[in-house]
Amino acid sequence: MTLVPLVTGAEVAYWICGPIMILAAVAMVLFRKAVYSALSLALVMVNLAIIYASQDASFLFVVQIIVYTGAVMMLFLFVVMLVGVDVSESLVEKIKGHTIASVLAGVGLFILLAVALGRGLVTGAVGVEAANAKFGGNVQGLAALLFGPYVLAFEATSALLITAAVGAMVLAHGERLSPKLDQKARAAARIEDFVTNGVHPGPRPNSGVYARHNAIASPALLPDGTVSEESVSAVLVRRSGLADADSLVAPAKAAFASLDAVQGDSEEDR
Amino acid sequence: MLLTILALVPFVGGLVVWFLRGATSRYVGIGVALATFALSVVVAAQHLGGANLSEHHLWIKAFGAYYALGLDGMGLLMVLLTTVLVPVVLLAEPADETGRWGAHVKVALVLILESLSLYVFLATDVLLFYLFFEATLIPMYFLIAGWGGAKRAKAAVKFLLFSLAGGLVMLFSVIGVGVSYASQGAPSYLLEDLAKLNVTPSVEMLLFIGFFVAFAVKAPMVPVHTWLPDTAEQATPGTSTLLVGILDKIGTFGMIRFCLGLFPDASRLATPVIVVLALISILYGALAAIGQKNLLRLVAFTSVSHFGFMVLGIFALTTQSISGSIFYMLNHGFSTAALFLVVGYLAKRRGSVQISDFGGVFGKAPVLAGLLLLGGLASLSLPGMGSFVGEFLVLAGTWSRYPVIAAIAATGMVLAALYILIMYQRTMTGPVTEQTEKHITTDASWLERLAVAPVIVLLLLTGFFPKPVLDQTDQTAKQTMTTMNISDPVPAAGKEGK
Amino acid sequence: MTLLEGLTPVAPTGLFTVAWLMIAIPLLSAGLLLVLGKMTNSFGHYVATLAPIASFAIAAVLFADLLGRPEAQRTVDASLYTWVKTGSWTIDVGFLIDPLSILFALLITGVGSLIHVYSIGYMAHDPGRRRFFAYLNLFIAAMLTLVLADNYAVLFVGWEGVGLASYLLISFWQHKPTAATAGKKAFVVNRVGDLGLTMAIFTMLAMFGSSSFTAVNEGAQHLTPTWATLLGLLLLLGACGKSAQVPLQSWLLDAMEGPTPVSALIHAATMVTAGVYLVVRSHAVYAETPAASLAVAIVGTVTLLAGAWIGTSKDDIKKVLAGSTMSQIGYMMLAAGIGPVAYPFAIFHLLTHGFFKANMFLGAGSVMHGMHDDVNMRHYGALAKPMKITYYTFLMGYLAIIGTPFFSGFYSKDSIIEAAWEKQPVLGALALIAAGITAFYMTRLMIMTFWSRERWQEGVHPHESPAVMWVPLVLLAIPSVVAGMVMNSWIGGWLAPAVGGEVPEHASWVPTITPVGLVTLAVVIAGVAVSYLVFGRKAIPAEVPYTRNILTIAGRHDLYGDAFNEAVFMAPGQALTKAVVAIDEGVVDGAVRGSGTLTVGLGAGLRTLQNGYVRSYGLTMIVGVIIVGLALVIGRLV
Amino acid sequence: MNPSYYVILAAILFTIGIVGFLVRKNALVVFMSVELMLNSCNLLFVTFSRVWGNLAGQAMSFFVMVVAAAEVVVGLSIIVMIYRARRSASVDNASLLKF
Repeated sequence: MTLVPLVTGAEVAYWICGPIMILAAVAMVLFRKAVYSALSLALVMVNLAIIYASQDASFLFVVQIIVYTGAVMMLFLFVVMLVGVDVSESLVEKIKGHTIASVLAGVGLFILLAVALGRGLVTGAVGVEAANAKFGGNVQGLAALLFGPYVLAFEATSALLITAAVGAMVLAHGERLSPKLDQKARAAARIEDFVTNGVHPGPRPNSGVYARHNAIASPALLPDGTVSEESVSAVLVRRSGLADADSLVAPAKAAFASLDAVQGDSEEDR
Repeated sequence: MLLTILALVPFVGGLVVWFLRGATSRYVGIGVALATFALSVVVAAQHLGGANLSEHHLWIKAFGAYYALGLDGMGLLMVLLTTVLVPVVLLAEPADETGRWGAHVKVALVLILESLSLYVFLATDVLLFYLFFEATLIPMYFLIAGWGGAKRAKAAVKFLLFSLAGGLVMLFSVIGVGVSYASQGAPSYLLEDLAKLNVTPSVEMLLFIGFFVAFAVKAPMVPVHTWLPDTAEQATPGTSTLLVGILDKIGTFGMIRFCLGLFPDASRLATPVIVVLALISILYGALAAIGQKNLLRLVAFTSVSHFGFMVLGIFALTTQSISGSIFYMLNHGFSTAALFLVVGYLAKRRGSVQISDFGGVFGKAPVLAGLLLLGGLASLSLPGMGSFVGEFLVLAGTWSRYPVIAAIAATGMVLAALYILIMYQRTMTGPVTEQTEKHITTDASWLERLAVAPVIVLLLLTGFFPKPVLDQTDQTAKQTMTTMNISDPVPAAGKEGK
Repeated sequence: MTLLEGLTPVAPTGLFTVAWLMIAIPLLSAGLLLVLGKMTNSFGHYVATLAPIASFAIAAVLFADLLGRPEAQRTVDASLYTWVKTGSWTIDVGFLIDPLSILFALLITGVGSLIHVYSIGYMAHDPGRRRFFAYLNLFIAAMLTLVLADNYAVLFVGWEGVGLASYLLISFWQHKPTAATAGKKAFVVNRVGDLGLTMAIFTMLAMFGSSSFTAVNEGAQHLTPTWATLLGLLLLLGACGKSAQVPLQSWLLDAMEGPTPVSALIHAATMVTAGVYLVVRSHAVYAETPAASLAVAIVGTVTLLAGAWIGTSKDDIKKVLAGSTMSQIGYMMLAAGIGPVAYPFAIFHLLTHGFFKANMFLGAGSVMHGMHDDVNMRHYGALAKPMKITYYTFLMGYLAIIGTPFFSGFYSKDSIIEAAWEKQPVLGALALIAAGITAFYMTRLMIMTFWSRERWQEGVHPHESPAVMWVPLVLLAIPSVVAGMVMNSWIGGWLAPAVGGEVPEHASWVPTITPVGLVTLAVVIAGVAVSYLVFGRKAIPAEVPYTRNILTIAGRHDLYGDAFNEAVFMAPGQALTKAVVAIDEGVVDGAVRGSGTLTVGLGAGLRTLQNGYVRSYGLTMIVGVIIVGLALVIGRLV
Repeated sequence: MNPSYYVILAAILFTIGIVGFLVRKNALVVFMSVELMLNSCNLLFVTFSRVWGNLAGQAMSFFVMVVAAAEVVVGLSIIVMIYRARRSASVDNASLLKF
């Protein structure tokens, strides 16, 4: 089978895809939201695939799109969804001068790479046509390599993938950090708390029930007539203070008083 | 083979003890230590009978390192010192369950330490020596860190850092020696080969300094002595006994065997400096001992002073002084053991080693007081005690070469009387104090007496009949003098004079 | 030279081969008593008393043997075994039995036996009696080693051994802080002296390659004058320490804290005279060095005056006797310093002094026994009546020490004064004056103790001591009286070969009347008279009277010897000690800790780089990559 | 086409990846930056494969992809786990690895 170039003219591909890749990569770094970053990266990868193709690496072109862009990047997106799409980063830099230093380091590294790689460069390229042709195509050529000299490494990667899959399952599987407390244990803990801290082991008193009020914000009265603060949720107390028990009782008292008065009258009548 | 067996018996015993528990571990440990002692007596008998016990196997070909063991007079004495002190220490110290690890671990560590020390004294290959020289630090570190005072962990680290720093400097020299020798022919680390080493004076001096620094840290010389008081204060008295009695001897042992044996010219050049350093050690250690408030620290400082004497004797470079030094090494092991162990007995009762916490102990425990006095008298080199013969020969030998130095060093004898007797007076004599009445309720038990007895008996025996020991020390001393190509000063006004 | 003839030792025969038993028996007894402990509580003191008696028996037999020998064969060297052999040095444990050492052995074992017997009574109620006897035996063994040794190294073993025994016995009642301190002081001061002796031995080993008396005697004449003088001075330092001579005198007075038998045996009769023995033994060295000899004589004279001076002002009976001991030993040292002529006199006085001073010390012990252990003479008085035997025996000692004609001290002391007068007139004159002072303070002691009126404290009922105590007193009083007469005609000739002296011409029990002798007698009588005039005619105050007399004040303070030591040695020594401890903790260990702190600080600084942010670590890594890459690139470029 | 263009492009992408890795705090974006760097390396492999006419470079590139896939799987599950535990995906929050 003869190789059909998917893109004609590597230069066209380079000059179109190259700038897009750089822009997309920069965008990936700069986007605040992870989703956008992921999509930018996907863009970079697709463009990279095109450049692979332009360099006669048709197998990698396919793999790059299917595996990388298709699988890996989708995994990223899933995780982004899991972790929270709208989680945006804090803009405050905690490490002093870190951004500037990072950028400087990046520039330094770029210069270093440029110099180092530049010195080792050759101007011309042999091209892989001959190599591809040797076994009858790019895929066949790679296959000959993978199942020939690199077969051990290839097998090792299979083990690696299995391990990774198992590892991912194990890691993602949520596990209790502590054993579940049963009723017995809870009761014991409550008594323990009572013994050591003197906390009342039983349930708290209910809220008060008055003639006109039975809301949970109304405090209960203890037998001696004092207010039981326990009976009202601490949150409610903090928000609006303890309701005045006297005012709550007042209507009932007034009613009793009027009843007494009525009864008194009738006794007098008798 | 006998030497290897001797050195390995305690090691194997230590490993076995590691897996035992309770009282059994202690009994087995003491049994192993006694068996080792018996074996060492056999070794001594064979050696004195003229048998050549040395062993020789190639170990690392590329370096020329050998598994080579051998005995000479000094080595034999050090081996015996080790095999005597270990059972004594095991006997004297009760099973200590208050430590970080179980009591059986301590016994095991002591036995392993014994094995490694024996290797140090037996090795006739410099690399092998260095290996065990450093290896002894491991059990010793854990012995210090595991049992004793509250700040023992700190003390253990200090000990380790000092020793490692010294050992590191020595490593440079060990490598240097090997490399220099290899550049002259087939590589070898054998002592007998290295003695033929031929290097420029400046290189020799550097190599010498490397060895000397390590040994000076070991045999605590001022100013690299500060680890010893701290360690002795925190470690248990038994551990201190092993540390000062055996491990520190490696320092002086090494000076004779390696510094003088391998670098005669450099040693000669360095003599004035080292003699003065030794002198400083003697006086400084003694003065510091007088001023101590803690019994264990005091004993440690007396050792600094005594090691000063030993180093002085070694570098005075006369047969008598070197011989005396070796003799002193042996007896110092016994005398410090007596002191440390008795202080340990006291500490066990009183729960403190501050001098001010005692007073009038004699009234409650005369035997304990008597034992402390005996140890003290050995420490101040009373004639009749072995330590006297050592100190006397060191000073007499030094006098024949450097009268002024010897005269100054001799004042250490007066200071020794002061630090021992002041300590004895403050702790043992006077009216029985309230604290003493409360805590010192029992006198020395039979077991305690039994543990110290061999040490005292040996001190007296070597004091009255030192000749058999001196024959051994003389052998090494004469050999050293031959290697150094140096001869004793001739009596100026003897019969030969005119 | 006749000097050396006597010192060619002959091989031991017969009993001489077991001469070492003299030492071994008491040593063994001491060891048994100490090791067996409480088991021997009931009978230990008898065993211990038998030990010196056995040694005395051996010594007596040997002495008799020597007496029967011709002069040239009286020096027997019984070598036991090789003690130290290293390099070219060989030191044997050997015993030299010669006219000098046998006399010492007799004195030590004889007086020692009596004092053991006395102690049975004196220490009867002491809970530590067994220990006391063990120490006494130890002392006897050490002292015999000292005098019988045939070389200086073994002598030194005995020398330090008696120091140890002295230490143990002075601080025997260790529960008394004063006793413990006194013991320690004695040991330390003695050690200073020992320093001299050890250095002398070092010198001998370096110079002669041996420390045996024979080698030293032979080699001494080859010494350069400087070394000879140095050797002489070093030996003198040793002698000063043991014999409590100025400037190392301060321990002796404090040593009276020990039980009285100890004071009698060790601090009067035997150990303190070891210094004299040492000087006399080293006669060959001193023969080479007039300077060192003169130093010995001067030290002796200064001490004899100082001791007498102290004796005049003390109220403690034992301290008066101690001062007197110092003074008498001063006489011996003076004699030893004069030279060969006076060596026999030094030994002669040593022996007589051993008798009468032991007698008086035991007498003082007997008095104390009767006075509830009170030592203050101001609380005594009129004891002649209740304690008759003690009084009469003490009187014999008194008459002997002041030099009453025909008593023992008369012969020995007068000989010394005469010899000094002849050779060193100035020192002789001073010695003569001191004889007067001796008479003065001893008369004062007699007046305050036995005569005058009673000033007893309440509840004290003086009584005579039991027979076990007074029998030794009587046995010691006899030689105090007659020893002089017996030995005067004989000792010079007997000792001459051993000490290198010349046989004196006038040698008879009848004292030769010389001008100096007469003057001495006059001075003594004057001393007694003055003492009587001062103390005898009016009542003795029971309290220490106030005085402006500078001499008395100085005497009461031991001539400020302790103050001097305190100011010159102790205070700077303590300051030095403190400084060393401070330096050790601050500077030396401080430097160590400082380097530790520095490392920790450096680490603390560097660890802020470990801020926990992965990005930061990443940056560090990238920078590292850049650096490595740069290095590679530059490497390629270059 | 001259291979050096591709090399420069790869270097630029790598540098952007580095900077992104260093400055971003969101663990996911950091991870993406790492992927970017891997990709830039792959580009170099492919380029040099063409330069030398040898398919081994492309094979390496393939291996890199496999490893990257494995790494992404494990890495992302770790991120998920951290997010579960801490409710945050910021790398700055996981800053316990310090003194």
